[in-house]
Amino acid sequence: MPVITYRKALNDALAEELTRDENVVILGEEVAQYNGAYKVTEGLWKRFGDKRVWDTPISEAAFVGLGVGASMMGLRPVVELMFWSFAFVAYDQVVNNAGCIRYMSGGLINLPLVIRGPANGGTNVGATHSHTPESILAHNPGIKVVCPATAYDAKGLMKTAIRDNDPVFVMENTLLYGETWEVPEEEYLIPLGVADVKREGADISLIAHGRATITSLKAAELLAQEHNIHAEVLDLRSIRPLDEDAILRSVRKTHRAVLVDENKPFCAVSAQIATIIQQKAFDDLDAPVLRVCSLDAPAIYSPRLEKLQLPTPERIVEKVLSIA
Amino acid sequence: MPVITYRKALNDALAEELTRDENVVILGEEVAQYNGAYKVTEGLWKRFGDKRVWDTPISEAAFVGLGVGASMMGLRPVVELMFWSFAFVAYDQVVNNAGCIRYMSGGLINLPLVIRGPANGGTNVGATHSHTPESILAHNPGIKVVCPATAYDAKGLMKTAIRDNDPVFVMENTLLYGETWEVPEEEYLIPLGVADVKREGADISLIAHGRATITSLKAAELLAQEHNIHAEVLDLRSIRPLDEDAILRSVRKTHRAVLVDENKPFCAVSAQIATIIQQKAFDDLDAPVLRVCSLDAPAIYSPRLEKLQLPTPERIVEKVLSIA
Amino acid sequence: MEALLETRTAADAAINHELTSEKKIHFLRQMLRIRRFEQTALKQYQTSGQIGGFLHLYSGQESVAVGTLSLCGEDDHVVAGYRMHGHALAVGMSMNECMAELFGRATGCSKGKGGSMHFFAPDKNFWGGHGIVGGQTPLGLGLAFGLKYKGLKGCCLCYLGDGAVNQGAYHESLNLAALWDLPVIYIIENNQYSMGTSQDRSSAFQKCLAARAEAYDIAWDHVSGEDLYEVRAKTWQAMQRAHAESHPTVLEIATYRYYGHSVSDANAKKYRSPEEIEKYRTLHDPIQLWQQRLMDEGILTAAQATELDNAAAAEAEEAVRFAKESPLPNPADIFTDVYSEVDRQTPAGRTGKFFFND
Amino acid sequence: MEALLETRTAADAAINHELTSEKKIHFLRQMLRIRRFEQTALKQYQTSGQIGGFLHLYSGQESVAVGTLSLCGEDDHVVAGYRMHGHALAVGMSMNECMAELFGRATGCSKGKGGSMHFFAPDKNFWGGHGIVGGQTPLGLGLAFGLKYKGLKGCCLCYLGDGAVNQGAYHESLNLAALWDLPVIYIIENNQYSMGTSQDRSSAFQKCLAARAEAYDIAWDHVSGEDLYEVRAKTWQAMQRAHAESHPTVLEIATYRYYGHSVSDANAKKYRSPEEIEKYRTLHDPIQLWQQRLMDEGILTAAQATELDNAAAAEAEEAVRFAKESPLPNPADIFTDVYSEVDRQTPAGRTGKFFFND
Ligand SMILES: Cc1ncc(C[n+]2csc(CCOP(=O)(O)OP(=O)(O)O)c2C)c(N)n1
Ligand SMILES: Cc1ncc(C[n+]2csc(CCOP(=O)(O)OP(=O)(O)O)c2C)c(N)n1
Ligand SMILES: [Mg+2]
Ligand SMILES: [Mg+2]
Repeated sequence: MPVITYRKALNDALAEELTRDENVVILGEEVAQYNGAYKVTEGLWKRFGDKRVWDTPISEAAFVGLGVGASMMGLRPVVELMFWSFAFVAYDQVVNNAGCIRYMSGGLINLPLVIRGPANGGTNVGATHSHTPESILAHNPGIKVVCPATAYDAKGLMKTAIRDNDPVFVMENTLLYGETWEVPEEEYLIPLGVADVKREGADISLIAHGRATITSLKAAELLAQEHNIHAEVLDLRSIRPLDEDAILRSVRKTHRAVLVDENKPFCAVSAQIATIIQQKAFDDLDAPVLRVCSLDAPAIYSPRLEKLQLPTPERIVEKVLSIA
Repeated sequence: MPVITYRKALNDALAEELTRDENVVILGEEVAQYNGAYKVTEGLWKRFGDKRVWDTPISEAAFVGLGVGASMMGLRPVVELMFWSFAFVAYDQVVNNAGCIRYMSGGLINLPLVIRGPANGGTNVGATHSHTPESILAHNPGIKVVCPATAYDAKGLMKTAIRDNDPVFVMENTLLYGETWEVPEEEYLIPLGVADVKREGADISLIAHGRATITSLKAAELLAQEHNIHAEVLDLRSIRPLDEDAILRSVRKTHRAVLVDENKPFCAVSAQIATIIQQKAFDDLDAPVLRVCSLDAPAIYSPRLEKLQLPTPERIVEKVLSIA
Repeated sequence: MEALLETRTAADAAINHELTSEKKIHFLRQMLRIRRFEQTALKQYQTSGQIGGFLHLYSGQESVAVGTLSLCGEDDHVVAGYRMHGHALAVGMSMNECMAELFGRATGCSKGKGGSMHFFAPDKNFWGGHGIVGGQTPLGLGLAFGLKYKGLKGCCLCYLGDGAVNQGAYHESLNLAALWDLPVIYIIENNQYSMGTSQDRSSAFQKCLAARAEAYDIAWDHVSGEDLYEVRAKTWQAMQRAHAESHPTVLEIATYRYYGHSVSDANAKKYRSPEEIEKYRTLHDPIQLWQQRLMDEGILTAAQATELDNAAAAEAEEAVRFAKESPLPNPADIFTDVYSEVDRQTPAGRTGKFFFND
Repeated sequence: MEALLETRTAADAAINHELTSEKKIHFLRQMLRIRRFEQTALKQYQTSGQIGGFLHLYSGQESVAVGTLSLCGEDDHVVAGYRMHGHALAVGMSMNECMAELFGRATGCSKGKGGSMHFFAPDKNFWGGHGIVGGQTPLGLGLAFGLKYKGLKGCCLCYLGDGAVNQGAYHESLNLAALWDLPVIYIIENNQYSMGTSQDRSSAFQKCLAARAEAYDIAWDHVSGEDLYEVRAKTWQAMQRAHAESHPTVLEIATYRYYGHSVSDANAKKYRSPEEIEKYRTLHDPIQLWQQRLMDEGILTAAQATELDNAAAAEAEEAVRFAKESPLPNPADIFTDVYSEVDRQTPAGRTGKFFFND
């Protein structure tokens, strides 16, 4: 199987969907002539032209809202936010217009819209550029959120997101763009709402999403080699819809869970998962559900410190050992 | 003790602090000449004049940011959002400028800013006007959030918020503005981060904030009268800082908890509380922590239906009976 | 760019010249229907206890919606703010579905989920009804973008208030409209107040609010809302520019609202003097003026006018009856219309958990 | 309002006329210090592996920060975007604290918490350093509001880029500045590009970006960044208007950046031709031009100029040494500077739980 980067997987997904459906249109800052700030849209403007790939001014509220309006007209806009953090200058458009219009119209309107871009800390760009808004966005019924952790997932989820008839927010990760994974040449789709066991294990469940999955896999390796603890790593992939069955299945098998989450802890995705587990697998649990989140402060700039602020394999191991 | 409305309590708090400290200044849409859309600022413009009470254009990003900038200069702005929902057009100013500047400056800057306004559903104004953003805002380290449930708490918390040297977001409730409680004439302050046992009980803990506290009290009454179950009602009052000790104290006493929360459930405040309880009082729990949240859809307009969408005493009772 | 050249007199403009008497009378009928619909809704709000939330009345502004929307063809689209009962009726929505919406009924245009601020009729190219001030302005861009993308010769009429012009999203939209040559027409309905704040206390400007368009090199015009002919003539110029050249325009239409900001506006007669309101009601009412004009033109009698008005009132009463007899949504309906895939129970809508109460 | 009247020649303007030779040479020194600081930082970015994130270089734009900020008195305040190393040094921050910040050290101006985009020095009236495009523009309003509230005769200089003008917050700020007569001066540093997008592809306008101010009845001017005298003369006019009349102004200063948008701008020589960059570097460099001017005025020799440059380079090298020898923040420092009350361990800072990892 070819081994390609996460970036290339996304690029392929966009190219395939642009080819398949003439209603797909790409919008965002620097996505066309510049090839994308992080090169996810590389070559698309050259290949698909001015009509399909649009460079916008630095006006997120206007161009996100434009995407929502265009989706009402039957287009399938894929709007890039150079960083998901910049959603905050377009938050009304994102939450109210993308998230509520279908409901307020009594279902008369579909909004087949994708908003995508990186949503991660760890690149030393400071607090305002390092938000991980999957929790606060998935908070809103009407919105779908996915956080692919690998190139394979990124491609399959992006293609599904573009074909979905609801607004889907795809949270990518700049630290993963250059990482490589096997990705088949044949077309495939990954449904939203299906988690993926990235490593099987019987002793404890590590439940994560996005890059925290990769960190969890490293921790699982350490646990196996150094502590003979066999951790299962469950990658949520999709935050909303959520694969609750997979979560419960894993916990009912292992009886212990540590949730790994690059969100800040208060009301994080992992808080929602912990709540579900303790509610629905109460009698299966041999220990409290614990969490490893980003350290609870705005993202620090200092490169060596920011490394420590995100979940590390070491912190995961330590947390696991405290209950296993 | 005088019995006054929640609205009047807030109004008194503002008037007292305007009198006490000449750096306190009030800004917002219709707060001055119109006396406030919900009359919380009634009479203040007349009494304190143009310099202290300012009507703004409908430019939330500009006037919230103005408040942040003015707080850098040592003023203590109290910015009204006519609805907290409108924070979404100023979200960058609220989260990044109010929430992150202190950190990014390495502590060189204090931001003694209050943002206040109603943050509730239940008034049939539709999905975009009915957000309860306490969870998504308290998600951010650097921000403080309080949700007073009574006139007494509203006054004491507001006065403390204005004197606090960090940004404090006060979430009020239009459904409570006209409700009355006893409020002493003497000056008092309520510290942030201290929960309040609004009703004692030994059988189960109902943990809530804002108007959900009032609903919980009604449910506790029903439980006592109809089911001989004695519920303790703990009002968080402050979401961040959070009175974790009070939560654990109550649960360690009752061994059961139902969390009542007008938030939509996904990553709600109650998800954070449930996570804490199961983690820190794991062995004290005789049953899973359950939640009663708003029904998980955008706020419906239809008046009779929206009543059902918020937590009701009946839904709380039912949930309690399922584990007690 | 200069203000648009005015046709010598608005009534002579080709777009008005070609109007049949029936058409002209129809405009009167539409304005009366809007007025009666709202008066009836107001009474119901105050007496029935079955309408909740806000009710932003359009009374006094009817010529704007009826005049501008009378020009729309198959590929012209519309999006508005929360004061849009007039636009909804003018695009052809029925009083029944609108009144039922106010009553929160399942037969409402939005199944009782949207309320007064959120009427929608995509089948009539009407995309709402939006409660967040200025939030609809980027949607207008998107509708215009969609038209251009599909190669259709239409435009989008996007309405906003004189207070809404100070929202950032509107300004971002103007720049993008100009930069990409999108066929969107922003129509500022300047009723002089945003809630209790007069235009002078909310906006800094030189000539008028529409003239801010010059900052983006966008054409603009100032229009009297008193004269339906002028509304049509000047709007048509903008629409032609959009259809033929795909250029945006900003129109400012001077108008007035008779009632408070919303029904619960306790200060409605404080920030404006009762005399001011009375002056507009008696001397500047667009319906009366149009009615008089049609009588002057000899195509309408007083009796006919009364008949139209009575019919409008009866239609509104009938709509109340329809609404009251209509069922409420079921509690289970709270969870429909959230996700399209779930509603249609597609495989995507059956995979994973979407709702989190249990 | 008309563009401001120009003083006959900028050098003759009173504010320049009164300058001592020492002052003029000091401006050169400041510009050279900025240039050398950044060249050194760039080299360290590329070689030391100890600087992370973005590094937005100001090279080519030095005359803007140095010229405008040379006019500030005790009650004039400053807030800027993320491309603000020049402003930081011009207000008097030391190279050491700035370089240490880039290296993420505890001795950095923001203790290593802010990085390249977030330098602060409130003691020097410098309020950052802000990474969100346009996000600083309402802060500028607030600083000006604070000044006016306190009755101080100061103003706020608020800097932004040619791309930032299309953010909604900026437009909202202009309206409010005009409406409330706030002494804020928005300075658009027009370097012709926002990342890889030329001004023509990002903004629609008539005369120039600053002229959009007319929409709000705000005075504006267009300034050549090549001429420090002109920068000072025209900025001083705006500052006088702010000080004396509490009126806002929008200034647009034409300038150019030599490097890419940030260090990692792979396309820096694609969206602009190498010839264009070369032309600006050789014919329009504000430092060279100022140096030549001082030599023409007979107050500077080539040897002196070299000496200043060498001193600047040495200072920058010394700052690198300082930074590298400085300690990193401790892991526990991640949790300080979040809440003022917690840092000071006041009763408020000791009540309740603030952090939620455990
Ligand atoms: C972003 C936002 N801020 C505030 C409000 C509250 N609000 C609703 S209407 C209104 C006044 C708008 O005035 P204008 O634009 O002139 O329209 P009009 O009501 O006169 O039709 C305000 C402040 C809102 N809905 N959205
Ligand atoms: C709201 C927001 N959108 C996008 C960005 C990413 N971004 C940072 S700088 C920049 C270009 C800004 O150009 P300009 O305003 O001309 O300033 P210059 O870089 O030329 O100094 C962009 C798009 C951001 N930081 N914030
Ligand atoms: Mg108005
Ligand atoms: Mg630029």
